Amino acid sequence: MYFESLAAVWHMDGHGFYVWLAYALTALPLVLMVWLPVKRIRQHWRWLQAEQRRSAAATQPTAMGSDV
Amino acid sequence: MLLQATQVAIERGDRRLLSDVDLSVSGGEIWQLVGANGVGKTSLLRGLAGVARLGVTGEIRHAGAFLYLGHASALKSSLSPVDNLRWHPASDVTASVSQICEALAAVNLAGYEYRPVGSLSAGQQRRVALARLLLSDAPLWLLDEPFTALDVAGCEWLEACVHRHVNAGGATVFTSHQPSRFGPLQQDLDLGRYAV
Amino acid sequence: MWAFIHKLGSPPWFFGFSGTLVRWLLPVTVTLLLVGAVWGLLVAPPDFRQGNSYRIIYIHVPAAVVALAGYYVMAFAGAVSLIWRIKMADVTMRAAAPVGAVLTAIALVTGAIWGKPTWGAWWVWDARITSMLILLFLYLGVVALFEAYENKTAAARACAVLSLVGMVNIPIIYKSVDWWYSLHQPASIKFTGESAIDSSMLYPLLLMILAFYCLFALTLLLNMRAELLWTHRDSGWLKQLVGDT
Amino acid sequence: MPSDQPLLSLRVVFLRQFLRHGRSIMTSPADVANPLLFFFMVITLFPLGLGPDPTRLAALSHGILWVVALLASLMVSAKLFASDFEDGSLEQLALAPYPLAVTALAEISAHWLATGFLLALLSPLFGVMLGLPDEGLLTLSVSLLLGTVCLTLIGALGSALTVSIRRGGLLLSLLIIPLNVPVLIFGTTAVREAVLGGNPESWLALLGGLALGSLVVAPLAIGAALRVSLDS
Repeated sequence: MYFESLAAVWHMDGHGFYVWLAYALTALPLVLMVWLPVKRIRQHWRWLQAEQRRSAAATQPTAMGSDV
Repeated sequence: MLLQATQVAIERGDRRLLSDVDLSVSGGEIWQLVGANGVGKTSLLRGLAGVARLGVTGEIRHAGAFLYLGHASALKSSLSPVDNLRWHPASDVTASVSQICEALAAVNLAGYEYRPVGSLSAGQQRRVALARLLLSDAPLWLLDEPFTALDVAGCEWLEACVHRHVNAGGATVFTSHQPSRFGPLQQDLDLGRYAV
Repeated sequence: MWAFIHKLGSPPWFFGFSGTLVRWLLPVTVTLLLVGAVWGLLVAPPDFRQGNSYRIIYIHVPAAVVALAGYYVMAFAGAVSLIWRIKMADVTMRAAAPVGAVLTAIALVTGAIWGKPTWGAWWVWDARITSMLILLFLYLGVVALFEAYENKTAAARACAVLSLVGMVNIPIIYKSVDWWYSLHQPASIKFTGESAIDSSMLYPLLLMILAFYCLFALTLLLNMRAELLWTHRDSGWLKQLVGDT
Repeated sequence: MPSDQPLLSLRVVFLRQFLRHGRSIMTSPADVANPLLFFFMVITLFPLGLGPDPTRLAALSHGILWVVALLASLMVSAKLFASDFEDGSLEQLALAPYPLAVTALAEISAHWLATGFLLALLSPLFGVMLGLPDEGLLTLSVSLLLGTVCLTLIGALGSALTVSIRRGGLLLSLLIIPLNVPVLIFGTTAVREAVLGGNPESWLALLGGLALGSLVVAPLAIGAALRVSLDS
């Protein structure tokens, strides 16, 4: 640990604003870069599951109908 | 056998237009590709000619030279008909000026040999493009909508021209929105059957 | 090796393989990023000339390095797609372009922020920043070209041609920008000088570069999986996979 | 592909395509004059915008001249393959038993003669108008002669990639401008060195190398790009 106190970490001899701004502006797109495709994958997956349930529901009544 | 296409499928992007198209064209035959708008007549013809290669699967074999005339006339509007017809890279046509003038006279364009193509009417431009049929010795013609923009006399001339070509052992594959141009002489390839 | 590449080209196999890989890569990437950031921000000593502002290089340099490498990954996928016509290569190329563009943008923004305390201006036409700007244009060109084509198979081929030409051009661009800069501005403080960097500063930098490579791989795989799920929504293997869960 | 026909030699094919395209350019002199007129007009804007001070204009002239030349080439390259694509000539070229790279290069050569070459020849005139010192005039002309070869080839690649896209104009500049950066740097540096009494030869040699390199690489890429445009 180079810094002595939390305030020193924040201040960084006057460069704190720039350093923290740079890290913040990097963290945001990095999180988005991972989160957005994960969200897309989840959406597609749910769509596929719903599609399968729909097709199952469409075939079931006819199967029952043939039984009766 | 001038053209042999087996199990040809046409895709556009992720969408499949046609699949399992089989077509074999021999000398003396006239084939019309028929089907509703957007079924893929032009796409198939372009695929058969080899203009488009991406998304065309299956086997397409040509036994000899062919002449493809597309929907667009492939004419430079600033050049005269003679200059336009003098060099046709796709079929190695290097006709002499007298041959070109003869062909232009046959399509009823005598007197227009040295005017810029851009100043001619749509029908006249079409006839300049069709004059390529007379200058080529390719046995197979692939024509995309050749009758568009032609008047009655022009249509009759083209029909006679195709008849002559076929009687001499050539073959023609064409698209048209009008059914049965050549009556009993022609065979139809209904693309609706292959549509996906 | 060849069998492995061949297997990568098959979507069902790739989907399973990438799923396992992602599950490993995600915690590894997050750990590397956090450790590297803490080390670079808090543990490493300040630079004797630039003070603490140099700590920005722990994100700027990795982003710049991986953004450049990402272009080569994209162009390589483009070459594979053109030569062997493997669909997965198209998917890779398409997924790599936006990731690379974002990394380039990060390198540009952090570079600009670093410039303010160092040169007193938000934007200075420094050699590295200028090259990054041009790289960003190259990436945006590929992304925009892909979006402009309606036929996505054709779009992938056009982008492959463009990215290959870009790949040939990139070394020339970087070299010419370097010469241009050194001709016009005698060396002032450079971002990363040729001077030997102390190991106490170097190790966190190497760690962060590794972390960004992992991040690139992770986001690439995630984007590819999302793309595959959609384009193969009618395939049997995917339906079975969904049905099993 | 027609296989039983005798193939013409590629040189003959190149020459015919070159003459055909050249003749069609010559029939519309406005197309040739437009980039020159554009160059002339934009050059006029700089003294109006920066003030008439000759020393300041002279100091900026090499950069201005080169940037405007780049913009002029950008403007004309958008149209390079547009008419071929629309009127169906490109389909026929693609069906021809000759590589598209050769026929496309023939058209590009004719295009370059009518635009880049003329611009390079006339550039000393514009240089004088902006107060470029006399030592730089010859270098300006030579650098543009070599540089426009690259600019035209890269522009042709952009045109080939975007010709099938509606509203491809802005996209074209996005594709082309980053690729043109080295050409601009080498060209302006050569002229600057000539004015400052350095050695412009090495920079001109670099430009020549770029021109040769793009003559080898670009036609292949352009051929592939034109095929993609036909396929889409």
